[in-house]
Amino acid sequence: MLNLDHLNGSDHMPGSTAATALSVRDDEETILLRGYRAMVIGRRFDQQATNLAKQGYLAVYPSSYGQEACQIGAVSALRATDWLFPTYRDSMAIVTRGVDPAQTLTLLRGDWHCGYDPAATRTAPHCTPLATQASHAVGLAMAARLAGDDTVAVVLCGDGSTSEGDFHEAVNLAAVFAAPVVFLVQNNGYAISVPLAKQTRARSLAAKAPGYGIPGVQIDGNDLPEVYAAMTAAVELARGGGGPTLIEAITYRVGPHTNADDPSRYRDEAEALAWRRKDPIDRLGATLRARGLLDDDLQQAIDADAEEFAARTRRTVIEYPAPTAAEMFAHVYAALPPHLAEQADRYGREGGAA
Amino acid sequence: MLNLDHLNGSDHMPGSTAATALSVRDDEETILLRGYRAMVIGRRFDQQATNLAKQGYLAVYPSSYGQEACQIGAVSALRATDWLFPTYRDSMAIVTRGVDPAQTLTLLRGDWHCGYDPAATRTAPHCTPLATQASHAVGLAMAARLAGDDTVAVVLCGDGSTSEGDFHEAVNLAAVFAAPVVFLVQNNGYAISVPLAKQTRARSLAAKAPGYGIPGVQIDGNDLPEVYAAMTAAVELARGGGGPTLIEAITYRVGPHTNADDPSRYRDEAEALAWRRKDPIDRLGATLRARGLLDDDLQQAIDADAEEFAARTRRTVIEYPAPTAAEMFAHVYAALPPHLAEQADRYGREGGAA
Amino acid sequence: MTTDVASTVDVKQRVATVSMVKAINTALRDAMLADDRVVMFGEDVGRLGGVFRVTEGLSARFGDERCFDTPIAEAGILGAAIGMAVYGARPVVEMQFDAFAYPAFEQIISHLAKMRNRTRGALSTPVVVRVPYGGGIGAVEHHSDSSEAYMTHTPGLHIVTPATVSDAYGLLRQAIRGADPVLFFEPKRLYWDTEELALPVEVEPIGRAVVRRPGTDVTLITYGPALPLALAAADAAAEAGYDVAVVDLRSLVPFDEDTVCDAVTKTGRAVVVHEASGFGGFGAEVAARVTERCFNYLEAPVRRVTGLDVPYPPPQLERFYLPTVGRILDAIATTFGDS
Amino acid sequence: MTTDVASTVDVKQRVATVSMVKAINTALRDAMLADDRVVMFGEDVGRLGGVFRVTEGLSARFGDERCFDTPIAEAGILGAAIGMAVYGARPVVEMQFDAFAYPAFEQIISHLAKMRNRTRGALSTPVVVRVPYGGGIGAVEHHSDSSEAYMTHTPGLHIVTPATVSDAYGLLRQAIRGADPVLFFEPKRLYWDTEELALPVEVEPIGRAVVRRPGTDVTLITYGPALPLALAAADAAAEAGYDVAVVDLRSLVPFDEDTVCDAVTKTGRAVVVHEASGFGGFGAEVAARVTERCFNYLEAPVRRVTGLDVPYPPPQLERFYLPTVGRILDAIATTFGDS
Ligand SMILES: Cc1ncc(C[n+]2csc(CCOP(=O)(O)OP(=O)(O)O)c2C)c(N)n1
Ligand SMILES: Cc1ncc(C[n+]2csc(CCOP(=O)(O)OP(=O)(O)O)c2C)c(N)n1
Ligand SMILES: [Mg+2]
Ligand SMILES: [Mg+2]
Repeated sequence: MLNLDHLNGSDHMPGSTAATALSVRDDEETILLRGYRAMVIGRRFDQQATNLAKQGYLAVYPSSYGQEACQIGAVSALRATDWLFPTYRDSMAIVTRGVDPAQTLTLLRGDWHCGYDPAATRTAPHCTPLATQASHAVGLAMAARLAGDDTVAVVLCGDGSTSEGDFHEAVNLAAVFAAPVVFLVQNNGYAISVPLAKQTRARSLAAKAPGYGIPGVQIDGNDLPEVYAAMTAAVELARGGGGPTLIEAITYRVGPHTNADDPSRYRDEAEALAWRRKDPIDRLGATLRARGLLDDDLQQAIDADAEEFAARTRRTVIEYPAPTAAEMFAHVYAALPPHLAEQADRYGREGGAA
Repeated sequence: MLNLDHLNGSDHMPGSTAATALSVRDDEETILLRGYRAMVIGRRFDQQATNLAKQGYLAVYPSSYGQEACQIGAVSALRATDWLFPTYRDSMAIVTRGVDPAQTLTLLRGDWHCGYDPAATRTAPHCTPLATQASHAVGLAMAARLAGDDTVAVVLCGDGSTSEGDFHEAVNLAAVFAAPVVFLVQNNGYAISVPLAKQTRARSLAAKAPGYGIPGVQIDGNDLPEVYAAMTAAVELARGGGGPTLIEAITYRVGPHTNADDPSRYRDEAEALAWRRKDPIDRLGATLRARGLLDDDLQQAIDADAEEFAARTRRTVIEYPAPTAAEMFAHVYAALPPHLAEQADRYGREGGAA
Repeated sequence: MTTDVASTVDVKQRVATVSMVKAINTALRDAMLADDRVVMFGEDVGRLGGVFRVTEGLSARFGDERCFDTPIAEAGILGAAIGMAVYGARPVVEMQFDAFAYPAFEQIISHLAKMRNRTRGALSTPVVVRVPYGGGIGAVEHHSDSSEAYMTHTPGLHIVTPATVSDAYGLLRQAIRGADPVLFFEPKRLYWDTEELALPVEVEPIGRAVVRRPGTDVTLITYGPALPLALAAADAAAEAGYDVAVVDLRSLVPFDEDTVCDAVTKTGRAVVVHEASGFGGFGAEVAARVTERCFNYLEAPVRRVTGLDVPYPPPQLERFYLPTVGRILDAIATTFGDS
Repeated sequence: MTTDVASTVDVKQRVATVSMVKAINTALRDAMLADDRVVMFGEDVGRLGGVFRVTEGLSARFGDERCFDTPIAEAGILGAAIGMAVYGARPVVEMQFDAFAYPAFEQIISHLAKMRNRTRGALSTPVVVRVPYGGGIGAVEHHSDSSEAYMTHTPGLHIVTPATVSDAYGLLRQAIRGADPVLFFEPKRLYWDTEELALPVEVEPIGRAVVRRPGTDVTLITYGPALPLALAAADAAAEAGYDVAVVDLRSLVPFDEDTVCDAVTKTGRAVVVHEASGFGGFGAEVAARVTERCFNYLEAPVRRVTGLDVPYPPPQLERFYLPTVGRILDAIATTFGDS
């Protein structure tokens, strides 16, 4: 067995808070309640980020409003030692893992590319080149297995990303090596302006799974319990050596692609309205109330926590220290090559950002 | 409709000979007999090419010995106006289309990259970067449809090539645009030294088709009538606007990957011997004899034609004129940029090859 | 080929304020009007009109057959364009951002650039690949790369990049008409710059560099997004008493050695300015080539003012990475030994 | 990290005739012995031992977990190596031929090169990508590309290429031990060259160029497959009365400016020799950089002798494409104005 001075070990997620962290060891009620709470907080965070973008505090923000059940359901099934490979769309999932909200938004603030420590948080940087992080997850999971760790890697990607060659190669590699990876495709109906029907002619994206010889499931991505159950099953299958699973979660991008996008150019608002009626938070809220697990007092308490989290997000994003020119040179290489050392001397001195 | 000054038009295949050409309008017996004849001639050609490689007249030769039913079955289903997108493995299919044998082997002779005229023969150059020709076929087929032509494009590739991102992207594009394309995967069990089991975990390669929402079939690639029937159905489906089909033809690479390869390093010769018993030529020969369509006289006549074709191949390959240094510059651009014109002057003058 | 009637079609158009985005959009429209073999496709280029609105209105005007959205598959898009071109079409494809053309690298290098050569001219691939490139627009990582130097090294490709609104129109029309594949690098940061002009405009042919400003003391050799910067530096230098010439390459391949060397032999001093990292950048080829040709006229080595040799930084640090008027002035001074 | 015990492990080995293939194979073996985090994978590298037999015997010795075959998916292979490195492994991957690394371009440029920078050093990707490259072996198209210049432009990568058997061993050991990603370009045409040596050998560190032959009249700056040619040209030039120095770069990034410029300032004349096409090739960076640093010492412009600016030709024409002793001698003469 390999002796990797790898990054995992403890089952404790730094920065993880009871507010958001779920553990597979919890009973069902706790899971539903925590999940509900995390979705409410997550949405509030997402709305705050959208506001910050509109107000110019963020360079851009791709909202996952409406995809809360996917975002929270995905990370809720993970141990602290498991790795998450998110996209630009998945900030809500990242904070739900316990990553500091301002650090989560650093990239989108036009600040350093990745603001959090991926090693400490077992959360890869937001990936923008579509589907390219999928093979990273496969390799990481294989290395973890070689090291004798029971780490599972979860890839988040969108429906459009499944058309990329990188997606195909990564899923096939994971299948052939039975790597402990779960691919969660958040099928939110659109790739920027392009609807799913122009992305694939397949009945479903889950239908790709048999072509790789792995299990594939299509689930209701707006139903937290269903996402959580499917993710937990897939994660534990992978952990047990059963190889990868492809999960297609049907959801909807209620908002624009990013704050810069105008969906009215390519889709009918009625469609979005219809989906608002399938809102994942309202749905779980109703279930919880029906089961007597949620009442107004608890809802108020949760809302208060959400407000506090959103306020912290706003405050810390705005106060976040600006990067300095010196940082451009600090991490290009372990040691600067001569031609770069010269430049660091000349241009690495100038102060930080305006 | 687009007015493309496209390359098709006549239904006559230049250089095509009764020896090899089949037409979809022929009756079944004619088809079987012509197919048998083409397989015998094709194998003899292939053996000649292998000899030429061993004797140093070819730089390298990837034999398709044992894959005759795929090679002949594939092109037999095509009209002269249809396009073929072959790989380095498919020289037998190329000559069966009527392309001159010496021109077919130019690349492998270490002579010019493509020795035949792809426009006149509707046969793309042998493609070596795996699966990269697949998207060319999709685009060509889309352009033909735009031009109002009923051209179909057929992609030949191997089992290993299906792991490439390029394969995935091309099949998905063809599906989404219902492009008139047929993907024939010759699953010959190996990618150089790597067996299919290490290439995919899927039950079959045809199982990938539903993931693209297109028909997929797995066929016996050593049974000419079956290959011909499947190809004809898929080609006519595509021609009729029914979109692409993925065909997996199970066959076996009886010989080495190329004359430079030594299969004993990675597979058991018993395996190859077992497959020789499923020889596509012997099988169809037996059928034809059983049906009284083939007797010793006819066999001798066919063998004589095969000998003659092999002799012509040998003679013309050896006599083939050497390329000249000037050709290096002649077709890089439609017009030479200044820096290259200078070089053409200085280095394009030197004579041909040794 | 259908004759190019666009120039007559739109000749009645009046002078107007035109942005580079609009100029490119108009060039595409006119090209599609002029030649029905021209087909446009890529990610979000259809109904949305592209993330930069460069293809706005084209699918509405010409239909989904001639301007359409594709699945997200850059290698596949490039490969399909190659196949279409082989059949006689004139595909124009958009790579949504510089760094998102990288998945198509193999198709560009091994096929797009080589098909004519491989087939002794029997097949050609007159594909135009539009690549919005460069930084200065406050975008997150992978959205600001200057990727031209990855392409200039490969024989068989034309590498074109406009720096003015009229060139954006004129060079693109020429690129689409041309017989060879063109990587058409569009400087994002200049997308919203405007010119007063009447379209269509005729411009110097691809392969011809243009002296944007004559000068006798030192020659700035530049292209694409760096031209306005070079002109600003030339103005600033004038105040310091230097008469600075500015040459806009317009196409990196073909490279107009004659125009560049004429300018440099006159001034005896030269500075190459581009946004991409300097190490292994196109400025190296310019410096090496000019030095080979003009060595005896050179009073000082050709200097390079470029992006720093680090990954493109986040928006808040862009201004430290990018060439500045100050760095160009320093380089000019250096060629006079003043520093 | 497990300490590197290889040098002791094999110290008893005797001097033997070793080919470059064998040296690389031994370096891989010793690296895997020295550090159990080293993992090898790629196409046909397992049971077959690679199409050039470079990985022969490794899977048998270290097991399928540490040396294994992958599906044919270059981008996926590269991406998996990145993920493994992030977790602490030391992946060494093989791209079967130069041109077949192109599908992995995006992973190399956008991730392998940038992961450390992107994460402020929290993650690093010490991956070694072995790329058999260059021509002269009579291979069909796409099997003879010199692709180094596509990589030298990207900050974050080390670009290393051995020209001798000892360097093949020594530089590869260093590359695998190093903290940064390395593209290790192996000159195919030198694979079967031999040296008398005892492995393991210690060689100068990556980043250090080596003067393979001292000389006072002109400096040939070269690397990888072109070194033997440059040395042959130096011998031939000696007969013509020129005393020619030959510098072997060994690594293009980091680039050893000091060693190169020391040599050039002594000779006042320089010729860069490489197999890749000249236009936009690495020779341009060398010429530009050397000229910037050594201008006042230069008697003549730095010349370049390279592959022609055409797609790599078929085997029968290779010798017209590749640099020759004759072309190097002409260039040397040119630097003396003798032509
Ligand atoms: C390789 C690559 N190509 C293109 C893009 C530009 N792009 C950014 S997001 C996007 C759409 C992605 O759609 P999907 O995968 O469904 O994810 P979603 O945004 O819907 O969450 C595109 C085309 C990119 N980021 N990377
Ligand atoms: C992009 C690319 N990667 C790697 C190679 C090297 N290579 C040549 S043939 C081959 C195996 C292909 O196997 P398969 O697709 O099954 O076709 P077959 O040779 O069995 O007919 C490989 C890996 C290549 N030609 N192109
Ligand atoms: Mg989507
Ligand atoms: Mg095969």
